[in-house]
This record gives sequence, C-alpha cells and structure tokens, in this order.
Amino acid sequence: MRIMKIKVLLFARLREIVGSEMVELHRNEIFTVRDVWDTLQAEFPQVEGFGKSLLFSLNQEFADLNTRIEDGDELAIFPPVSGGDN
Amino acid sequence: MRIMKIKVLLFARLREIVGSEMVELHRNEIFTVRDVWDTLQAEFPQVEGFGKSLLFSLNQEFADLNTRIEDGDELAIFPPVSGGDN
Amino acid sequence: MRPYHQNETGDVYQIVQDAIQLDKLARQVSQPEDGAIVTFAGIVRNNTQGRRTLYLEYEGYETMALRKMSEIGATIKQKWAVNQVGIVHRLGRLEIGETSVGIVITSAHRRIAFEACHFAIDTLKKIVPIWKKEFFEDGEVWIEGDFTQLPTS
Amino acid sequence: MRPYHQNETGDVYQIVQDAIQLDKLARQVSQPEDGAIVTFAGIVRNNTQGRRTLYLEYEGYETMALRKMSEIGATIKQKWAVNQVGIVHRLGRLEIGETSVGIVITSAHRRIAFEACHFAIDTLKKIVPIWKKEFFEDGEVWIEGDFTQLPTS
Repeated sequence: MRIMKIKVLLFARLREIVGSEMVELHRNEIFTVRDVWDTLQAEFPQVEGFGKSLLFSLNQEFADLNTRIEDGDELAIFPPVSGGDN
Repeated sequence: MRIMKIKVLLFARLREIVGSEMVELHRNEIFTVRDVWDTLQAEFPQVEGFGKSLLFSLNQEFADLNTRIEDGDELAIFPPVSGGDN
Repeated sequence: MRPYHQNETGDVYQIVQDAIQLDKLARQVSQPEDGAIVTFAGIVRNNTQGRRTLYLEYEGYETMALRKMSEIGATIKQKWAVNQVGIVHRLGRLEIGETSVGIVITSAHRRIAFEACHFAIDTLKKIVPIWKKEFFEDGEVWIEGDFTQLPTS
Repeated sequence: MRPYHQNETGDVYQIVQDAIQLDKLARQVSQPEDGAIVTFAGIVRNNTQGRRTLYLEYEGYETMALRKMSEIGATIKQKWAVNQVGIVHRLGRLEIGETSVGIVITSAHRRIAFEACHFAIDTLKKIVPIWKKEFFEDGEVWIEGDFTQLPTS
C-alpha cells in the first residue's frame, strides 16, 4: 500500500497553535479534505476546538470537507479572513 | 413715492444672455422675488424663455417667487446648478 | 503649496482656482480615530456621450457655494458618525483629466464613509451654485443640472 | 518608489510590505475617459471599542490572496461599467494611521464607482485570505472575520 504525503499550509491563529506554517501528513488513504483534517486533529489535538469555523482551500480555491485531494495538491487551512480595515 | 434699488446677481447662461453679472433694477414697488423677475423680463426680454427652470436665492439662501425682499438684500438668479463631476 | 483651510471643527470647505490635491486634503483631515477614508474625485472627461470635449469652464456664486458646502458637511455630521469632512471645488478652466471637485470623508467605519461621501457629491450637484460650460471642437454649451424645487429657508 | 504593477487590462492587484500610496495608484490607473474616481483606504485605528491599540500585524496567504483580489476585480468589471480597478493590500507590522488596504475605482459615472468600490472592500473582507493580529498594551489577539460558508470552485 502506497503512503500519501500531503503538505498543509496553516495561517494565523491556527499556525500559531500548531507551531508551524506547514505540516506534512502521511497517511495510507487520503481522499478528501476531511481525511486531512482528521489526521491533523489526531497529530495536533490542540486544534480540535477550531473545527467549526475553519476554511479550507485546495490549490488556492475555497474547498470544503468533501473536496477530493490528489497527490501534489496545495491544501491550506485557516480561520475566517480578517484583512482590510479594522 | 420712494424708488427701491435692487441689485441682482446673474450667473452662467443667464449672465451671458443678459450680458452682465449684475444688474440694478429700479422700481417704486418691490415686495417679492416675483416683482424683480417681472422687472427683469421687462428690461431684458431675451430672458423670458428661461422662467420655468430658474433658481432664486436671497442672501445666499434659496428663495422662491413669493419670498419677500427688503432693501439691501442680496438677490441672485441662476439656472439649475451643474458643478461637480461631468 | 498652502494647506487647505480647516475650520474650527477641523473640516474643510474651500473653493480653489488651482489643482485639487486630494491626497493632501485627506492627510490633513485624518486622525488616529479613523478606520476608513473614502474619497471622491470628479474628473473632466474627454467626451460627453461620444462627443469630444476639449475643456470645461466652471463658474460659481462663491459665497453661497461655500455656505452650501458647509451645510452639506453639517448635515453629514448630523446623519452619520463621520470624523471629518473635506469638500474642495475648483473654478475656472479645467483640462481633461483634471479634478473639478474633491471630497474626503473619514470615519471609524467604512459603510458610513461610503454613504456620507456619496451623499456629499449627490447633494453638491443639487444645491451648490456652481455651473460648468463644456467646450467642444465645434461649439460650447452650458450644462444645466436637473431643475428641482429646492427648499427655501 | 516603483510604480504599481498594472496587468494586461491596466488593473492593479498587489501585495506590498511598505506604505501604500493611494494617490499614486489613482494617478497610475486613471484615463481620459474617467469622470469619477472613488478611493477607499482602510486605516489602522488607535482603538477597538475603546481599548487602545498599539499596532497591528497582517499576515497573508499571498498567492491565493492575489488570485482572490483579481477575482474581485473581474467580478466588478462584469457587474459595472468601471474603467479600472486597483487593489493593494499591505502585510507586516502597521502603525496607527497607516493604510492597510487601498482601493481605487475609476468610471465615467460616480454611482458606479461608489458601488464598485464598496463592493470591493466588502468582498475582500470575506474572501481574501489575509488576517490581522491586534496588539494592545496588555496583550494581543487574532482578529477573525465572520465565518461564512464560501463557494467552492
């Protein structure tokens, strides 16, 4: 069985909580964004409370938990955006 | 009977048609803006077609044909304004 | 170049004969409480409905125009939580691309700044006694605004 | 200072690390067909609900942010008859009074320019992946936008 490697970009508070702006996950079955998020939660339990209000992007387009992932895709996970004026 | 002198400021197309930016009208009874406008039309028949869409101001506040005039008031007559962008 | 003249509340209502510097006006009226600055510049366009414009001439009833510009600012400050208002109109001959009117609204919040700035230019075009004459290759024409019955004081 | 980078349609979508010069951006994108230029500047305010702010730090997912800023411009050009769009966002540490985002919309007509500019900043705050952290005298906090289910492509 092939092991898939997925690189995940993290931003803002999520980046700080995990302590890294990029993590590489290894799993033998990764099909969707949900699989990645489950793996991330298993490896970094501190992110758990975050789940309901996170955003996902795949190859720089918004994605959701059911979006399918291919090898080499650029996945990012981040809180709701807050740029612009304050 | 006292002769009232009223100075009337004219602007834009109205100024061009009359050929002056200020006219002084003399009349023995001037009570309202309407009296001034009637006198102006009598002295400068070329302004007649203008009547329906003119604006009046008395002492730099918008006025109408029924507004009363006192000696020394600053009266102005002008077309609808068109400042700003084009 | 001299700074714009701020009145006792820090707002600017001014008529000028030379180029309007909107960025300078914005810097001058802005404060540490501002979160949003919206500006409007009215620009002399190179055409009117396809007819090629050469230049414009603006004429004003200056004392009344200044009074009406201040009135617009006072209305804005009553209606919205804006911090500062700046309205500067230029008179005389203006070339294509030049700014005839510049408006700056500062506020803590953007929606207020947009609404107030839009209101300012819409109202200016109704009540501020300034007129423009447009010069084409083959003639000239006074532009007249829409006639609206204005409130008398 | 270098000019902003205009793409093949003349629009600007850029992320910078230094001061945003909104007047320069406006001059660069403006054209003889413009009758109205509306700009928006988002400014670092000195307080949030009365609590004194020291400074802000902005962080972005730059490649995606640029893509989303271009998308906003493309949507605007589909919806309104605007001439040019310029959107510049700054990242890094910003002091009170500095501009975090600058938007310029040029159009023949003012209503269009106001609507498009307001739409641009409202949409930017929903879909452009940039975040800010606010530093107070006694702590710091990540500001998070309202969570909204975004359309997936």
